[in-house]
Amino acid sequence: MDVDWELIAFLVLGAFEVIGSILVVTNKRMVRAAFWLAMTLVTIGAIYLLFLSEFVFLIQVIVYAGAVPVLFVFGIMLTRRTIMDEAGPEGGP
Amino acid sequence: MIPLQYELLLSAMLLCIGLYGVLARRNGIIVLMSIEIILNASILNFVAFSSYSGDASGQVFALLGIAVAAAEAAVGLAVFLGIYQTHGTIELDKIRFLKW
Amino acid sequence: MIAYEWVVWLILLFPLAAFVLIGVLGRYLPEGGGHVAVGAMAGSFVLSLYVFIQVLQQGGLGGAFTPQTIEGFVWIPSLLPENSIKISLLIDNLSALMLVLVSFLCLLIFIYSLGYMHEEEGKPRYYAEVSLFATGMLGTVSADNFLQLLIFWEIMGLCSYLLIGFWDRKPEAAAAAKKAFLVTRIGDVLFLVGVLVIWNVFATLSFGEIQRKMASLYPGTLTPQLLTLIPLLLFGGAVGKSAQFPLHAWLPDAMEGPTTVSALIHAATMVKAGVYLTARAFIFLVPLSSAVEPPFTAILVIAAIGGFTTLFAATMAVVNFDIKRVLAFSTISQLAYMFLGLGAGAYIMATDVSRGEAVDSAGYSAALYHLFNHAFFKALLFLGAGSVIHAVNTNDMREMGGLSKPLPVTSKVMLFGALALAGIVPFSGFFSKGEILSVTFDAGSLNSGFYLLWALGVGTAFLTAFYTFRLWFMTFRGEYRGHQHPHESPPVMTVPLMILAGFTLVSGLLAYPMQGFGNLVFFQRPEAAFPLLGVPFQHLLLEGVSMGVAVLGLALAWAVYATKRVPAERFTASRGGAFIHRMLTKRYWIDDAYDAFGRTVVYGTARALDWFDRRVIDGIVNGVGRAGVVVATGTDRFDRQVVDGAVNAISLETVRTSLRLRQRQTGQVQSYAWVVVLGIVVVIALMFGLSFLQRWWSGLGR
Amino acid sequence: MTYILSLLILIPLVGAVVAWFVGTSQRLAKLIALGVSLIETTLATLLLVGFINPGWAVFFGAPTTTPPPTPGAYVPLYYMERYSGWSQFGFNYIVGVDGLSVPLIWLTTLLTTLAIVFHWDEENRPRAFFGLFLFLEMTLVGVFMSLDLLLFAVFWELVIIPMFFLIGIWGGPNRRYAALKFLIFTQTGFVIMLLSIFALYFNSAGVNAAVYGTNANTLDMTAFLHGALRHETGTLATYLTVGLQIPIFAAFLVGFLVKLPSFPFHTWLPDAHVEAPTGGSVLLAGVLLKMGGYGIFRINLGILPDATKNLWWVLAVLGTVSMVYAAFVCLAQVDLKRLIAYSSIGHMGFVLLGASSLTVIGVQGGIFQLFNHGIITAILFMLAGSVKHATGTRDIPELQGLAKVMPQFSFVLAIGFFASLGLPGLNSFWSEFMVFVGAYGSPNLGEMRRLIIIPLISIVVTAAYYVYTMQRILFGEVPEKLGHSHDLLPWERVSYVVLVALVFLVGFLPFLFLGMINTYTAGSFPWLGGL
Repeated sequence: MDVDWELIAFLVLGAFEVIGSILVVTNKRMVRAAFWLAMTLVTIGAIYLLFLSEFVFLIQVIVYAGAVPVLFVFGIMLTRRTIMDEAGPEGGP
Repeated sequence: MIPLQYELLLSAMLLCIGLYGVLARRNGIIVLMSIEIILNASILNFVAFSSYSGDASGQVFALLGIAVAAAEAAVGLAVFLGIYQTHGTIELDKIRFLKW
Repeated sequence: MIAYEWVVWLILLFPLAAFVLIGVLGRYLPEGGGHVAVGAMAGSFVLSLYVFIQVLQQGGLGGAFTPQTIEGFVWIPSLLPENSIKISLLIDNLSALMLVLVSFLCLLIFIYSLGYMHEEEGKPRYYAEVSLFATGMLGTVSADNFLQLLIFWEIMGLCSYLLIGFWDRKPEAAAAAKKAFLVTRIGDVLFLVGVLVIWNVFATLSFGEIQRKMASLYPGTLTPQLLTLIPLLLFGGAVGKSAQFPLHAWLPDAMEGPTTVSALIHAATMVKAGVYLTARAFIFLVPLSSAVEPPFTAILVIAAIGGFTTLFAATMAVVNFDIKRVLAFSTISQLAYMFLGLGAGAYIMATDVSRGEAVDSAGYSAALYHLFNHAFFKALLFLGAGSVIHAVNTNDMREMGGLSKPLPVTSKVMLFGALALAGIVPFSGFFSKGEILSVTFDAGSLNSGFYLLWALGVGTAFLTAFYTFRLWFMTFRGEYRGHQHPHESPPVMTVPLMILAGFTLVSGLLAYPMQGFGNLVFFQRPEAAFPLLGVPFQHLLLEGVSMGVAVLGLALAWAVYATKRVPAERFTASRGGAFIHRMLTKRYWIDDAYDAFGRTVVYGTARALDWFDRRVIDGIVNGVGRAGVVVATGTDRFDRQVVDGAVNAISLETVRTSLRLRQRQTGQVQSYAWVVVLGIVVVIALMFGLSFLQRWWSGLGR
Repeated sequence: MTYILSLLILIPLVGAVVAWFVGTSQRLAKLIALGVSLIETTLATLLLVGFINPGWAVFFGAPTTTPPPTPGAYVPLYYMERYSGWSQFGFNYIVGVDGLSVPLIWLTTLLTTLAIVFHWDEENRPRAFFGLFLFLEMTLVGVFMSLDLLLFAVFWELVIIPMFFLIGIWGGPNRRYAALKFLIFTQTGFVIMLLSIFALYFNSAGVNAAVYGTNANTLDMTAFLHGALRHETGTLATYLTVGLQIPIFAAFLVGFLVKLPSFPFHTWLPDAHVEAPTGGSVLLAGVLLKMGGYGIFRINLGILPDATKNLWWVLAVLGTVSMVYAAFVCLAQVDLKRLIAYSSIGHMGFVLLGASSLTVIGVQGGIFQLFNHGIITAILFMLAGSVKHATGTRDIPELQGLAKVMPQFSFVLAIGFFASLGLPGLNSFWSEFMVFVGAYGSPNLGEMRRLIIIPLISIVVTAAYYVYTMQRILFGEVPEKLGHSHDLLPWERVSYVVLVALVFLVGFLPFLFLGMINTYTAGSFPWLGGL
């Protein structure tokens, strides 16, 4: 039996992806959410690599994985007095 | 070769997760993050179809989408910063500008 | 050829310059610029004499002076140069003679005016206007074409109008001026039509050109009807200007102007322009080519109007008591003689031409001879009357009488004039009047209608002598009936009178040294108007008859007014006599009829049209406007209630609905996002559902 | 100085703005207005002189005989500026003058100056008053210059605006009614005329192609003028068909007849004149009416010759009726100004009659009548203003014996009246004479030419009402209340001197103006008949 490594890699990465994004939207702590977001973005970049689109992967890593989460962190930092606290009115974590 | 159905399934799942974030979370920044996820779902589609059809224009669109997403994130954050400075909060249920 | 032909222009320009100078600076000139006017006129006279002598020298007696045109500038340009209308002067025998005559009379009368007008206000105006008048008259007689003639003719009409109305405070003067202008204007319009017709037929207006083109255009472009029509239209102008029936009514009223004006314009010069024009119209009446049938109808009309008017006007002169009006009626009558002579002469000449015989221009010469003589003696009579009026301050002969003692010079010169007018040998009127009558009698052998006209002429000769001496006896004989202290006029007035009196004696005899007046006016062949000498016995007899009736008339006047042996009341007492007297005093009611016509028909039409304009046309306009307002009100109501109502209802309902919908608007982004998502779901569901349905349907169809 | 034409349009416009904004006092406003209008008149005079004799042309060079774009076609003396081809739909800025428009342009500038001088003592809102005069001048000059249909229409429409305000603000007691009537009449005429402009536009491609080689719709009047000219001389086979020309002709004619005005459309004129201030009347009668005549010659005869050959009788009948009708109505008038207004209607009838004759001399006479009537009627309306100013009334029955009290006034009045009734030796005689010659010699009439006697009636009646009026106004004893009426004011005298001098000048030397008119007529209408 010929093992389809590509498929396996895709399934693994897809799982990471789904779990990571669920964590993003459900996490009470925003900074963590931002980190999980960075993770999902890198993961999805890897999936692009599977689809033989290395240039898009590069851009994805540079723009998304690098810049956007940093941007979000700055956003969080500027809208919270304390960065690590989760002080949302949603009632804590 | 990864079957297209798998890829579409993944994309749909990401879309739904993002949609949940947009609709359910009240924190504006989280909403923005969810939007990023939705965008990534669609970009994934572009890339996948490009790969299957052997046409490079899907990748071009993907690049465009990335650029727009980045810009959109920046603008969105700026808007929330502005709102925060005027209203002291970015909780979406407290922001009622749209109510006339 | 005239040496120094620019001199001819100066004849016109002198009085024109005087007009401008007096018009602008008259107030600052001594005697209101009278001396300037006299000086200018003297210059014109000298130059006219110069031209006349040259014409005589070159033409010689009985020889031909080639008519010469002195070119001026173009008035109406045209792409074809020969169709342009130019101002240019024509010098031939007739115009040269007229220039001398006019400038001489103007000169004398201007000099006389210095005395007569001395105490008047508005002298600058007077002298400016008479100078302009002199320009007009000189221009008229020297015009080279009909249009130019018409222009100067109308300038004269304007001056006549202004001078009749010289005493602007007198309402009668204003009315008379208006009447004169309008009545002559009717004639002028006919003249204008004549000019239009000539232009369209001949493509030129110059006398010489017309004569040259005549034969080639007949009977194609120039139909016989047109050939009859053209001289009649021109004669229409002459009728107006020379106050012939039926346009005679203005001349007696024109006596409201100063007496000098009456003498100059309404006796000696302007009214003669009609005769002059008719003489110029001889190029149509007597075409000088046997190929052209002469317009005998037109000739007969001219002669008939002349013959009729002569008696018609003379009868009215008999009953008038205004010294100037008597003379005015007499002027009309004498002018009519001239037309009669022209008509009869033209008839004879035209017959000669159509028969191919030598042309006998006796009638033409005689008429112009009478014009020449009449200018002198009528000017003399008017100026004499002016002298009388100056002395007694009234026009009414009933307030005069016995004036020969205080006014010795005036009475003598008036006697000269009266004798000339009555036609007593050897005074000038005798020669020319007798000539006209004998020509008329001659024409009778060609058309028996002329015998009747001759009879009218003879009757007029009788009446002329009668009313002339009635005037003289009533004025200078008997007892003074007025209340003034009459005294003789100053020399500045009497000297011109004496000069004129000399001319009344001489001008008739002038024909002898010239071997006939025809040599002077020279139409085509020099047929002498050669009084009394070398003429057939029949002519002597005819002239004897005309003088005989004149003597009879004189005798009757002497009997009635000088000795009062036959009182006039005997005539007016009878019923028929009273009616005739009344009819004559009322001038055959013609003036009344004209007034009534003007008041009712013309002014009535004007009022009616004015009413029409205000009520009907403007009414329609305003009605349309009002209808517009009504429609506007209606649409306004419709707009407010129906259209606006609908609009308002819609908007009200919208507001109500939106108020309800507003509650659904939470203002929260996420609730909107929910709607968006739901919408997407619905769209997707529809798409899938529809495609499913379609597949299902096609599956069914298969 | 090839921009002379645009300059002539621009100067009064600038002057109007300056007078309006800078004229802080009455004195300043009128000085500015006078200065600007004097400059304008000087320029127009220089232009005119070049037309009278090309050798006398200074500054602008002699007028050319053939405009640049069309070789072959003979178009008389011409100045032209054209900026075309920049519009998608065929609108061009083309201004040009020739023997038809130059006299009218000169008349416009002259009368504007004199009207400003005449109103030297205007106290009521002088800034707006003098500004409007200059604005009016600009629009009038524009109308006479435009050689593009749309430009023509724009200026035509603009003319109404200042006139409306001049009547409506500075007018007499019934001014609102008069202004409104004026506006509605002319506006209606304009709208009907506009239909024709559209019709011409949508049928212009063929003409444009034939003349200028551009197969596109155009509003360029010169294309039509040349097209018509070449069509009539036989070098251009296809032009607007007769069936098309006739409705266009008719609609244009309505617009022009209202402006002229001719018989059934005339009732706005007396009201407008009676209410308008003197200067307004002067320009209204002196120049505005001429727009109608100008349009008839420029467009109806120039662009639509075939229709003119078919419909000449309309012009003839309306002209004749106007002349006779207006003459009679004048006889019944009491208000001096109303009388003069009606006399204008009659005199414009001559223009129609001349145009209808379709002879060179008749058309020339009609054009010349436009110019002459402009001068004379200006005098007459000024006189009406003077007499109102001096005695406080214009009613003829209340005036009497003015010859004694106001000798200068009486002198001018006599000259004006005699000129107006066509006394030979004064200017109007020439044009009337030429019109009659043309009408009588018209090849259309044939045997009917004897009908010429009908318009000739109007000459006698015209003489009658003028002489009758003079008898009533000038003669007689002076009534008590008129005893202290002052004679002409100094600035009024200036206006009269200029105009009276012009009456005599044109009367004695008509060829000064007839030369260019003749060149224009013979060159533009070679198809006319007659001598």
